[in-house]
Amino acid sequence: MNQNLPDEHRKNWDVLSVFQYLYQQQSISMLFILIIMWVILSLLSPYFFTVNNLFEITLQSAVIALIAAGESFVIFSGGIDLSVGSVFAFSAIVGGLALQFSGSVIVSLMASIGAGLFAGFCNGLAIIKLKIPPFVATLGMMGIARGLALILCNGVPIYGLPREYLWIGQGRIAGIVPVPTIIVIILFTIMYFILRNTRFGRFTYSIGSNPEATRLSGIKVSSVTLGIFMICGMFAAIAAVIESARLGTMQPASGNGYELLAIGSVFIGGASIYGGEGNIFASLIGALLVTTIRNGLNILGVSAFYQYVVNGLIIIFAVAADQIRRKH
Amino acid sequence: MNQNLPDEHRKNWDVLSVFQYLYQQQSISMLFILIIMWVILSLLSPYFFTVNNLFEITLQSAVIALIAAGESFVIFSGGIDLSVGSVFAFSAIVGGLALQFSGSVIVSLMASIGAGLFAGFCNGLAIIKLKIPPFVATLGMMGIARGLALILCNGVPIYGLPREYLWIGQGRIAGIVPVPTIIVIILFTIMYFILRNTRFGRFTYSIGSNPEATRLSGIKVSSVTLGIFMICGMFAAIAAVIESARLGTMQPASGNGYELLAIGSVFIGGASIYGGEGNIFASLIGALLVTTIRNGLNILGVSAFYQYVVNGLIIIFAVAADQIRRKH
Amino acid sequence: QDEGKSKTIVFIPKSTDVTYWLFLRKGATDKASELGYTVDYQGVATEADVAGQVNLVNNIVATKPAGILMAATDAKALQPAVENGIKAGIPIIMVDSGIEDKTIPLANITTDNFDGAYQAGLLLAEMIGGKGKVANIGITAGSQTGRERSDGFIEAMKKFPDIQVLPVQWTDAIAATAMNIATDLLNANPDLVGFYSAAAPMGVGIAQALKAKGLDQKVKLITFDPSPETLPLFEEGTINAIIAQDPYQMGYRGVEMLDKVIKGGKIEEGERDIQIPVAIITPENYDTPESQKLLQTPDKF
Amino acid sequence: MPELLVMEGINKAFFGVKVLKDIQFRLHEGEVHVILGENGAGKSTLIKILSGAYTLDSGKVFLEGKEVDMASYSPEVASRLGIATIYQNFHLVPHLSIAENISLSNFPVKKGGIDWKSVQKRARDVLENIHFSVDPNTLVKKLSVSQQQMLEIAIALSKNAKIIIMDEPTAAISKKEVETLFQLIADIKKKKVGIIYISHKLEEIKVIGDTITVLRDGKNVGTMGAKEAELNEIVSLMIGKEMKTLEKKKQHLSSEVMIELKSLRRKGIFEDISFQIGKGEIVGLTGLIGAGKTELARAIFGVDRLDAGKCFFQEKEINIKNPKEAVQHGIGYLPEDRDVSGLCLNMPVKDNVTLVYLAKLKERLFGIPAEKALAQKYINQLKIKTTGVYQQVKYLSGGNKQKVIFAKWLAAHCQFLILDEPTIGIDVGAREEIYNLIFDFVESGEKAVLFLSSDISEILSVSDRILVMSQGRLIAELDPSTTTKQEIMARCLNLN
Ligand SMILES: Nc1ncnc2c1ncn2[C@@H]1O[C@H](COP(=O)(O)OP(=O)(O)OP(=O)(O)O)[C@@H](O)[C@H]1O
Ligand SMILES: Nc1ncnc2c1ncn2[C@@H]1O[C@H](COP(=O)(O)OP(=O)(O)OP(=O)(O)O)[C@@H](O)[C@H]1O
Ligand SMILES: [Mg+2]
Ligand SMILES: [Mg+2]
Repeated sequence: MNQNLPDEHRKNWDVLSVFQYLYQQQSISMLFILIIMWVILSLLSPYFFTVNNLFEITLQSAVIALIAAGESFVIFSGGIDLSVGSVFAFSAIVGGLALQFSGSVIVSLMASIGAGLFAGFCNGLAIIKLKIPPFVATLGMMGIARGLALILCNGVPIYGLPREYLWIGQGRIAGIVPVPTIIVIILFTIMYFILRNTRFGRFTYSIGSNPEATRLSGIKVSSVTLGIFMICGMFAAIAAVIESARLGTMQPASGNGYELLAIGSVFIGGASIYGGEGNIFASLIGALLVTTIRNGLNILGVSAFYQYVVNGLIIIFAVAADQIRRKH
Repeated sequence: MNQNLPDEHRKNWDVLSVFQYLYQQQSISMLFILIIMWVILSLLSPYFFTVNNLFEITLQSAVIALIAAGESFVIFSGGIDLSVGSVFAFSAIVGGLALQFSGSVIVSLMASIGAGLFAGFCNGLAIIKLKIPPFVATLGMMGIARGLALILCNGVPIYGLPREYLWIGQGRIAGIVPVPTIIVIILFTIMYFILRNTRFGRFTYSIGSNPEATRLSGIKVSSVTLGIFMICGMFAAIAAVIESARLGTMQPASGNGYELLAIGSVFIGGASIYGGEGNIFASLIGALLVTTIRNGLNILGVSAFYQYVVNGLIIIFAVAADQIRRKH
Repeated sequence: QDEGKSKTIVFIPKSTDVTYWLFLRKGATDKASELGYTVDYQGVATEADVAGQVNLVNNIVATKPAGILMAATDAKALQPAVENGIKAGIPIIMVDSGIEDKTIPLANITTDNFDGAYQAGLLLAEMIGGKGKVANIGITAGSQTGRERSDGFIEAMKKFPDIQVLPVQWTDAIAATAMNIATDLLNANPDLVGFYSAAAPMGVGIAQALKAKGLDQKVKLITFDPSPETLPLFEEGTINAIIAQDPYQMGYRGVEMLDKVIKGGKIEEGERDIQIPVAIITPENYDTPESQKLLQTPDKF
Repeated sequence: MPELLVMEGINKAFFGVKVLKDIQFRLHEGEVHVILGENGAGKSTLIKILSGAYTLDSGKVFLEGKEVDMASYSPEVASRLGIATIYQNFHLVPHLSIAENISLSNFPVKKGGIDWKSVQKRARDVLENIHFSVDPNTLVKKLSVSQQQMLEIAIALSKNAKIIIMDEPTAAISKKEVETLFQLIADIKKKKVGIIYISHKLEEIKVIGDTITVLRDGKNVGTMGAKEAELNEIVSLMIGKEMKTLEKKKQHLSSEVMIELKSLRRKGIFEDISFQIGKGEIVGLTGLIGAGKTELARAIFGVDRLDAGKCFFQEKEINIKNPKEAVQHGIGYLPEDRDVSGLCLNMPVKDNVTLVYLAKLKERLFGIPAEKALAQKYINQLKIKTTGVYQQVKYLSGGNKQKVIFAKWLAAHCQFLILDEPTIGIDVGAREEIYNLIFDFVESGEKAVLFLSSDISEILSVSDRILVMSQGRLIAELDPSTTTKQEIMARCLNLN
């Protein structure tokens, strides 16, 4: 339970307490479930547990994981952001156009991230200034950002990305570890640190847990909220860069439905819809879980229609298994 | 404030208090916004404000409105149901198969509604027995029901519905009022009554407001929750019947994305994500609003990409306008 | 040595939400069972999910199937994935829609969406006498098929200065959405004389809208793709023409060629790129055996 | 003494209803200025304006002679100006630890992030300061109401404020903690800190108050020195009329047993609890913070599981597994944490009052008029200050919220009521009325009450029999006619 908190047991590092501590950590428990799933899949198919395929899973989950990282901030603070899928497409296209105009990868990256931050800023503004519930504000932005993405590129995908751009999505460090995987690890570590060890991070949880008490404690809830939504938009943009680089194209129709996958990952990771709790690594594991299920079902050759069913069942039972642990 | 409530001022029916009462009612305030939108659209296009087109709006909104009716119960009780779009397709297909096997419209309708109830029952069971958050449980069901719909009909739409079935979607009472419109009016009135005047309705709100206090007041929260999700599934099924009858075919891919439209309608109608409040007629008006925007933009000939943007902006500003009223 | 080898051919459609692909799958399974293979059907939910399809192809390649038959959601984005598959020694044949570099896959058995849409445009123009207002109902904004099928239509219409094409409306291939949009367009444009639908579900939706308004015999409707539920609408005259590709044939021949490669043979240069032309089904040729072959739903998919 | 604070002509209305009317208020250095008034008089509203929680409609505020710009005023500004507040309904963050709550408004940072060592150290110091022994890493949501009250006090005292506002700081804590608090107040007065103190416990005022201001219906009806003021006078100022003192009605104690508990046990919480309550009897149960009173009540009512023990209700053995069964048997439980487990805050007063009644109702449908009349009856009887049956409970004052829960259980027609701190935050006048309602409830000799309270004088005046709990065990049974406050206190502390 108590996952978002600094280590309580730092003093007595005996084996039992370490184990107990791990057991209590949301992220570890979902990791268990993930590992169990991996073991089962390895038994079922010889193609599953290969270095290549495991890296493939981290690669395939990178995009959803990054969106889920931003979404985690929003959800931990008690909100929700439905616009990430559209903001994803919007920032991809903005980056693509910037690339075409400037020819510079750096400019393109900055344009993408700027677009993501801007969309997040608008979400935040609608929420704090117009006092619209996050669900509605981001539902509106979902339409707006999608429309802008399509308008900007006239519905036509952008092609012809330079080699350096492609490297972000297709490169491998030491010839084996995919660059997106590295990006995910670095960004999640930083975000974990921010959530745990900075005021901004603690306020994120605090707003989720009790916004009124937070306000009465003299904290500017509205600025923090603005920051949270901007982070969320930024991560959608980073994810968009990675996907564009993987595909070699920026697609205005992309990202459709990613909001559900990302939000799902965060909740599968065990965050509460009421906010105030959650571990960002658990969201990462949620994303890995979702991807593993997909990957595993593909590899087992489960046919498309049945995949929907099995996918749904596994999500339900994975989370149910986690609930059993929580009861203790 | 206080929108889900019957008249406070029944005794003094003077004009001012009636006006004040109306002003306080969530549903009335959104109705204002809806009417303003109609006036603007009538000024912009001669084709908008015709009897035909207004009935067309009620007809087009019927499906989303009915799903929103069921979703309202879930949201008022503090939950969310993402599976309605898939359950929609699932119950359409089940009904279609029943029709093919039995040749009886009645059997088909019962099969559809049974399928919806069953899906809702499974959702409820996962939530109360496995203790999974509604978001995750219904996310799982979203996949399961979609898969079952596809499996059952092997991905092939069902067609060749008898005339009586088609009447449900295409018939007109007195040659002018569409049957689905009548169904919407009747069912919303019944549901309004249930929410206001039955124990089940009251407990729906109180669970949404404070499940712990409700439990400590001697109410079986789990049975009520089960009932709520079954109602939600049932409405998805009713909506599916109407859409099938309108189109003359049952499509396994239908209903995709309806969950967002329906949930959006409920929130646009002013329900709170924390549950406990909301007026089911406000959800109806939310659905009408969403449909009106679409219809209006189509009639004005706004091109597709811009429709996304304008649609998003109108949703945000409609809800912002409503927030201003609430402040008083 | 053949013992350990997979006898599975994987067929990857553009999406699993459209009936069209089931015709293709049927062609593939029919030939496959003749030859002793099984066909796995795996796809993403919507055509817009390009990244999902890339992931899917990578996952399938990892399982080393006997061969892959696939339709690319995006000609450029899928290219690296297909290339990897070929490099890994998996025979891949593109059906329906190929990738940019046609030399990478072993063969391409495709149809030209743009051309089909172009033909549809010409026919619709002829039906309405070369003048009037027509509506263009598309699949998904930003998807490749969606673009090609809409652009081809618009291109054809450019030849007719007296025809006004309303801005394209996207439906995500949902019949109900198409029905609502068609009704709205008819209300706002009483002078509308023709509809072009870029896929079967929209054809059904538009047809219902026309019937509800009693315009089914007046306003012309041409739809892409046959689907079982469109046939009654065609027979009663609500749908005036169907643009039919030959998905069954694509699947059938795809497996045939894969088998040849698997068994160590080679595909002749002349067979590498097969363009299957679209057939235009009108009341005149509806009853011909050729048309019926394209239209009829196989008894069992 | 120099003036610290002057508030002039303060007005505030909610939804058009005037709650504060032209209030004048002054506070001097080293002064404890007590604000008194009935439930809903506007006390909390006044101090919330000062703390920045609410914005005022009109009026001026001067701090140390300088006018404060109220247009840009906020909780943040207030804390910068040196105003710390103990809120009546707390402002704690449930999912954060005690330590983090203590440091929330000014986390110590060092290079690279929050300095957790100083967070821990500060927490230990602050808790130490008020003799509150609890692990600073505990999550606040796990604390009982009284523990939360202690934490709220600890946080306010830790801020080195110039003005400390205390809105009913002693409502939920027992005598031992109250004494600690008073000691601390005496200490900080010496540092020229001004204290605004709101309470319904009049006996406290004589002990620590310097000045008294009485509010009635949002108006300041008098400010006077605390030492010279007469209690009776104050009370009549508060309620606008003379107050009758409590007369305990003669009860019909019957020989029948209402409920009998045998060796109840919940591991680690309470042990070997056995007692019985006769029909017509009011049994008081008292003890210090964490003695286990609440836990016992919850277990009897079926909220928490019992590990062992038997329960006989009206002579029949019953095995209650959940609150629904308890309610069906005719048992009611008024919980101590009203916002968390007592009220549906965003529902109307009416719906809250009739909730249990409806739960017991056999018919599926109900008529709104009957329901409304029922709610109205209890609103009148308990003098709940509300704009109508349809007002949402979240807009009521603290004491009135408490009355709503009370009404809910009265309306439910239970045979046996467990009341857990039922008079928290209730004004003197209303408190007497509630005692009378309790007496009326048992008067027929058919019903019974288990009355949990940490307020010893209340326990003494209400109960027919007093049970004392300490560390999860029943350690004494006393007769109120022969015992004294001192004796009860000594028993609570387990001194014998
Ligand atoms: N946020 C609010 N919205 C509407 N009305 C409110 C609000 N806060 C307080 N009120 C109303 O203002 C009046 C004064 O409330 P306040 O909380 O100041 O009373 P109080 O003197 O502190 O009472 P108590 O002793 O019960 O705590 C009450 O009638 C209450 O219903
Ligand atoms: N023996 C114990 N061991 C661990 N925790 C305990 C023990 N006794 C009580 N607690 C905890 O202390 C808190 C207070 O217990 P409870 O609420 O029953 O006390 P109480 O007598 O009602 O006192 P108050 O309500 O004044 O705090 C609870 O959160 C409970 O979990
Ligand atoms: Mg108060
Ligand atoms: Mg207690």
